[in-house]
Amino acid sequence: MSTGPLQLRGRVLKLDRVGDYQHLTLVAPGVAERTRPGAFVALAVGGDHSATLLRRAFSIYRAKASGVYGGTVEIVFAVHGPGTAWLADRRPHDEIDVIGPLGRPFALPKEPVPCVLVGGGYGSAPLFGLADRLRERGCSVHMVLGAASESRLFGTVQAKRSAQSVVVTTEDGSVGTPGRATDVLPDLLARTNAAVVYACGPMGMLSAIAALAEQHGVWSQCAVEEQMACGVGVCMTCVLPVRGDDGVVRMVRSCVEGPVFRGDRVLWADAGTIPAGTLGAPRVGGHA
Amino acid sequence: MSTGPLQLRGRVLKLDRVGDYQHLTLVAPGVAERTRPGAFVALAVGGDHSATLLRRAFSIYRAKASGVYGGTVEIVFAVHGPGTAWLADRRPHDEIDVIGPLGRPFALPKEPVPCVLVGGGYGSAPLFGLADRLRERGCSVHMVLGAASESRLFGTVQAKRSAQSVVVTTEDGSVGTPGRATDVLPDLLARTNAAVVYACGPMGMLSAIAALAEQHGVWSQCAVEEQMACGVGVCMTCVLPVRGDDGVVRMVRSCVEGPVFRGDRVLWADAGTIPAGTLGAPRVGGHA
Amino acid sequence: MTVTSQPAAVVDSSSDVGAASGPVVDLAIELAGVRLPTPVMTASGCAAAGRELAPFLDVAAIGAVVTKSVRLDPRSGRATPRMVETPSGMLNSIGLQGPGIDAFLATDLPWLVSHGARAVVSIAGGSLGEYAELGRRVGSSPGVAAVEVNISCPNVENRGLVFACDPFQAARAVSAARRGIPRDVPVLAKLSPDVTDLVSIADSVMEAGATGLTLINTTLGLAIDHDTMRPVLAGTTGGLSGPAIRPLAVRCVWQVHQAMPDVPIVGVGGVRTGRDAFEFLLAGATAVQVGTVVFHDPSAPHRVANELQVALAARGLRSPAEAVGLAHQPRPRPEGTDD
Amino acid sequence: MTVTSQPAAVVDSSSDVGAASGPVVDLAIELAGVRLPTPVMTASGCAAAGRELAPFLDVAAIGAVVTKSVRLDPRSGRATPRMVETPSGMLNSIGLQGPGIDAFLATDLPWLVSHGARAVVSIAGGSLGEYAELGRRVGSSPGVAAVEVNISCPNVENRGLVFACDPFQAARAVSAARRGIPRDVPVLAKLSPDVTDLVSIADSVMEAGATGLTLINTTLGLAIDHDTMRPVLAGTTGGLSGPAIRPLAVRCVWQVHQAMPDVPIVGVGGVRTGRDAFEFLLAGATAVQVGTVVFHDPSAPHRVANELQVALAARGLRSPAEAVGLAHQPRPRPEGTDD
Ligand SMILES: Cc1cc2nc3c(=O)[nH]c(=O)nc-3n(C[C@H](O)[C@H](O)[C@H](O)COP(=O)(O)OP(=O)(O)OC[C@H]3O[C@@H](n4cnc5c(N)ncnc54)[C@H](O)[C@@H]3O)c2cc1C
Ligand SMILES: Cc1cc2nc3c(=O)[nH]c(=O)nc-3n(C[C@H](O)[C@H](O)[C@H](O)COP(=O)(O)OP(=O)(O)OC[C@H]3O[C@@H](n4cnc5c(N)ncnc54)[C@H](O)[C@@H]3O)c2cc1C
Ligand SMILES: Cc1cc2nc3c(=O)[nH]c(=O)nc-3n(C[C@H](O)[C@H](O)[C@H](O)COP(=O)(O)O)c2cc1C
Ligand SMILES: Cc1cc2nc3c(=O)[nH]c(=O)nc-3n(C[C@H](O)[C@H](O)[C@H](O)COP(=O)(O)O)c2cc1C
Ligand code: FES
Ligand code: FES
Repeated sequence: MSTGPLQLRGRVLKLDRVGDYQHLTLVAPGVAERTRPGAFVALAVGGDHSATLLRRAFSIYRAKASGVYGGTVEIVFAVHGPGTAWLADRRPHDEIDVIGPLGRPFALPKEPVPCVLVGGGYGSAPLFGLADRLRERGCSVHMVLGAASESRLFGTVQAKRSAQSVVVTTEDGSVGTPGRATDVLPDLLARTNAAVVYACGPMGMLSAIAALAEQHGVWSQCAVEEQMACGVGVCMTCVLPVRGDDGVVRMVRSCVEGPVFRGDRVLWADAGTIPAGTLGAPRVGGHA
Repeated sequence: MSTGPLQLRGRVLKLDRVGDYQHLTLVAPGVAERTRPGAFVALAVGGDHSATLLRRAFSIYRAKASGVYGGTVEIVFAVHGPGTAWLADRRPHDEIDVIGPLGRPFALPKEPVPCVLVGGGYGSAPLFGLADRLRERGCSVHMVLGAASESRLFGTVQAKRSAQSVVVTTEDGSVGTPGRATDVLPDLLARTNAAVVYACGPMGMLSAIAALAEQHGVWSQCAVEEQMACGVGVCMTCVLPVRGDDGVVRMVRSCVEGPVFRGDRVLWADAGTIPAGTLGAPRVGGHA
Repeated sequence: MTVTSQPAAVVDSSSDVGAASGPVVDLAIELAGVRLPTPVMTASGCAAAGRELAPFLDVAAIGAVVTKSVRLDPRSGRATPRMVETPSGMLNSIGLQGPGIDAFLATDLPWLVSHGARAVVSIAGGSLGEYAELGRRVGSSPGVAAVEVNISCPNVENRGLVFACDPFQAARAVSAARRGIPRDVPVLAKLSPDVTDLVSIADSVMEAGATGLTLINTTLGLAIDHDTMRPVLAGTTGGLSGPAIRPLAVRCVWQVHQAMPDVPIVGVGGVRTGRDAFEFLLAGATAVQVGTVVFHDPSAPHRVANELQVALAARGLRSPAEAVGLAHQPRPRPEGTDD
Repeated sequence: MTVTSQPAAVVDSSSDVGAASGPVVDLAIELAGVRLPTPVMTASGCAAAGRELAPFLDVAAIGAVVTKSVRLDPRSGRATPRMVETPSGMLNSIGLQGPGIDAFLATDLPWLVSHGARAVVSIAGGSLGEYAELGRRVGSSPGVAAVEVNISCPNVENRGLVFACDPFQAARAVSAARRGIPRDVPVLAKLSPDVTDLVSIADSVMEAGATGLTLINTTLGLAIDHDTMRPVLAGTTGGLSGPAIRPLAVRCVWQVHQAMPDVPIVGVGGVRTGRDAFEFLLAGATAVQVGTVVFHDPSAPHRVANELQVALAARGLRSPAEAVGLAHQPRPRPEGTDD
């Protein structure tokens, strides 16, 4: 009943600038109730006569089941192209067609184990809700927030409330430890005795984290960001090579079977290709 | 030097609702100085990634050469399709790409003669500036404003300041004389001893006015509204059969050779066709 | 996944007001002998096998679900990127990723049947043998409302030339598939617009045993990434779809209906609103499919049907059938001529 | 009408920042032996004979002005409506309205020459005799930078079939026109995308004496008015243009450049920004034309060149020529493979 995505006309409640990002709060009754950390929304952009037809996907940062205005969902985004530029130009009361929540959320540990959460740039957005859930289950939570520079970090203050420990890294050293999130990870995994690492950020970061997790014998849960045309599983654009329980590699849709994957199941180095041996791997190609 | 159209990024100063219409004031320095009554502006709609590429044409209602914000131009429009809906959604400070002033304005009489000005719906917009110019030359000005209903009239109050006499007609009789503008025209032409009738409104009205003017031996100046793709004379979409000084009928561009035409020169009944005898009239057609 | 959804996205029926006062419109149609509750279906490759749309519409209530073209064997499809957004459209190069016909018949088809949907099964082959085998397998499966034969595939036996681009090869593919499909199951041949003479292709696939035509598949396009300075798509070229190509699709329907007014046509290409669907009917289509716009609005096949109902009522038409091909009737005289 | 205009409309060069630090880009190119100050020209039928654009750009500073296709005799063109706006594009059916070649040569050409513009004269005939006669007249006129032969016209001697749709007829039209044009004046054959095999047409017009190709003319489309329920255009069908068809145009340039890398190509179809122009160069075009977008922004041929300059500089390219066909080079390995 309270599963499955909704499609509805959301209404802009607030739009604030946070560093290099926009923080958008949408009134979207019903979505919050169904949201679990790691899920995303797909927003239509550009209005009724839009030349940009494809929906844009955004991790859900926060979801509140009720409130003065009815349930809300919040996202954090960077202006990148026409779709995000349009979103950044919305005003309170404007309508946005929302579909959500979508995708498979982060899997939660059954035991109260130590967890490390790593967010790259706006990739930290879905980690705060996750941290809450983990703490509810008695897990200890340690966070790493990494970005190219200070203005590209999101949620450092909030992280201090959400986690037992927080490490911030920036590549330009403008704040925190200079370097990448993955530089500080081995130490942290060892120090916290982590059982699971959760990660959301660019593919390169996820790939490195999945490898480190394996080296340390730690489970990893990685939220990927593949290009998506529909977000709901009907177009087959968002695929990625993933090894199944049966050992077979398949091109799987990251919108419905992800965006969160077990890090050890994704063939990171082969993303963007059809690795040899994949189910139904290429022969002479047909255009469609 | 101060002739020819400008292209510039105008800025919205005000947007107000007036009856069924929107009244838009744009800061567009330089345009006012060049504007003569009957000229129009062509506005780009839909923003940088617009799916609606063609400009929308609007008669210039008022143009002020200077002011606190620099020169302004004003238009009055009805929301009709996506372009006008987008315009109606603008806010102060928004930018709109403007080209103007465009087109041939109303020709003014050399002598101080009585003039009748007829506006259908928003077609009254360009007549107020015209009235001012005519009065400056000592002409007496009489106005007829006609529309389907009261909310589709524009400028009735202002007309009283602009003209010696004003007749208002509505088809549903909601205000003024029930009927059409053309119903009251013969009487008015006779009573005022008019030398010229100026008209702006739908084709049917213009056609009727041109015929009445001829019957009364009065000059007519009609501002037409043909579908325009460019507004600047390069696309050839806005043509209309017009008889030239040499007696030859040509398909002429209403954006550069109009929108104002001598009523007796337009082949009103043949608009939408290529009348036999037109220069280069149809043979087997080539697609282009 | 059976939550009912709120009303959605694009509505464009400004001049359709006053519809309430129009006649009651029954949206049901008959397409090549099959009764459909509405003339609006999904388009192949834009609805997977229907299941993922269940949260957004009732699959039993829309015209039909046209499934993603299925090949004989499982296929991984092409490498990514598989799509690029383009002005009012998109390019795709999916490469017919799918489970193969056996898995499709074992899983996807029964799901559609058990949920009360009319399943139009799209098949695609790389050789005449494959079309024949696919026709046999699908033809012997219960619950198939119609078969759509996607012939926009390279023919491995003919230098990889696309079947749909040659009247002779197109006919052979359709005829191969047709053989195994029972008489009472309609076969729609889906054509490509990328040909000099569409009518000749239409003619030859009808001769080869098609019951009707689906017009059109995507048109071939290409986009280049400004940063990598290489084609965006891993497959280099891709199929262009969406509202951008609607005028092209409407023209194809028009031309074929003009030449063969009795052939049932399913119009597809850029349908976004009920008025777009109406435009296809006027051009000569009996039904329409919604493809790319489903990505924009997954409730579209349902919404478009509702909007079409309003558009028909506003013009005094009582059924979709009454609109079919109307635009081919002589034009009323231009305004302004009064004799 | 010589007022300079303010900067205009669409700019889309977000990722082109930092261009200031790139190399100095000289936009001049050589197209089939003719030197042009920039690779960005107007497109035929979208700039009349250049004069109307003078308030919005300097006709002497843009690549070239391609004039509206001129027929032998004056033509009234088609009845109105002559255009419909479509998603990210438009349909037109102007019917080659124009003054005829004599008036053109007497008035329009001298205006362009005296204003320092490079005049590319587009000619269109309804028969081989007309092409030959047009070639002779234009060929003997001084000041013609190049001739563009528009062969997307119905051939009255061949059941009204469009020249551009048949390799043989296309070649005959080009060869007829070519005969009267001096060797040193390049002849660009402008092709239609509405064919099954564009490369074969390209091949045959090059054989027939064309110096280069203009790709593409509009693609055939149709729109129906929802209210009258009849085709919107008085001419029924029309040519689809604008950004909607850009992926199609880029694909055509790509295919022809791939097959015939030495043939100079002028790319046209949906160019809106400098990045779009860049995309055409990467696909294999030496120059580009801006058509429909001029209606949106009459300063576009000037603006697009400036934006192209920024795009080239940002990628370390020193001239448009360095970009031509780059996208055909092998792709760098996909990210994520590190061996
Ligand atoms: C599951 C998921 C979660 C995401 N969460 C966030 C988030 O929380 N904050 C945020 O800023 N961004 C997020 N993104 C990326 C976001 O979707 C893109 O930045 C956005 O689509 C760009 O749209 P545009 O029109 O601005 O750019 P354009 O580049 O013009 O977009 C063109 C097309 O490419 C697609 N696209 C472009 N960039 C990306 C990308 N990085 N990932 C996927 N598709 C892309 C768009 O959807 C669109 O179809 C997420 C993406 C996915 C798949
Ligand atoms: C010289 C001139 C002066 C005008 N002055 C005014 C004015 O003062 N106030 C006003 O409200 N309207 C005026 N119009 C009409 C105005 O241009 C159209 O209402 C407007 O273009 C509709 O755009 P849309 O996107 O809302 O509608 P759509 O119907 O979606 O427009 C689609 C296309 O058709 C064209 N078009 C549609 N309707 C008209 C029309 N009536 N005339 C010309 N082209 C049209 C549009 O430009 C566009 O290219 C004038 C038109 C012309 C030619
Ligand atoms: C992502 C995608 C995948 C498609 N896959 C198929 C397919 O498998 N078989 C097929 O016949 N058509 C396929 N098509 C074409 C559509 O069915 C349709 O003919 C075309 O997209 C035009 O319609 P539209 O503009 O509504 O999308 C696909 C289109 C898209 C966008
Ligand atoms: C209104 C209009 C008129 C055109 N007239 C001609 C013409 O006379 N001769 C010609 O070769 N092409 C003509 N074209 C086609 C354009 O030159 C160009 O090839 C096509 O529009 C694609 O480019 P675009 O998308 O930039 O407009 C015309 C196009 C439009 C929109
Ligand atoms: S985005 Fe369409 S299937 Fe995943
Ligand atoms: S609107 Fe383009 S020539 Fe008049």
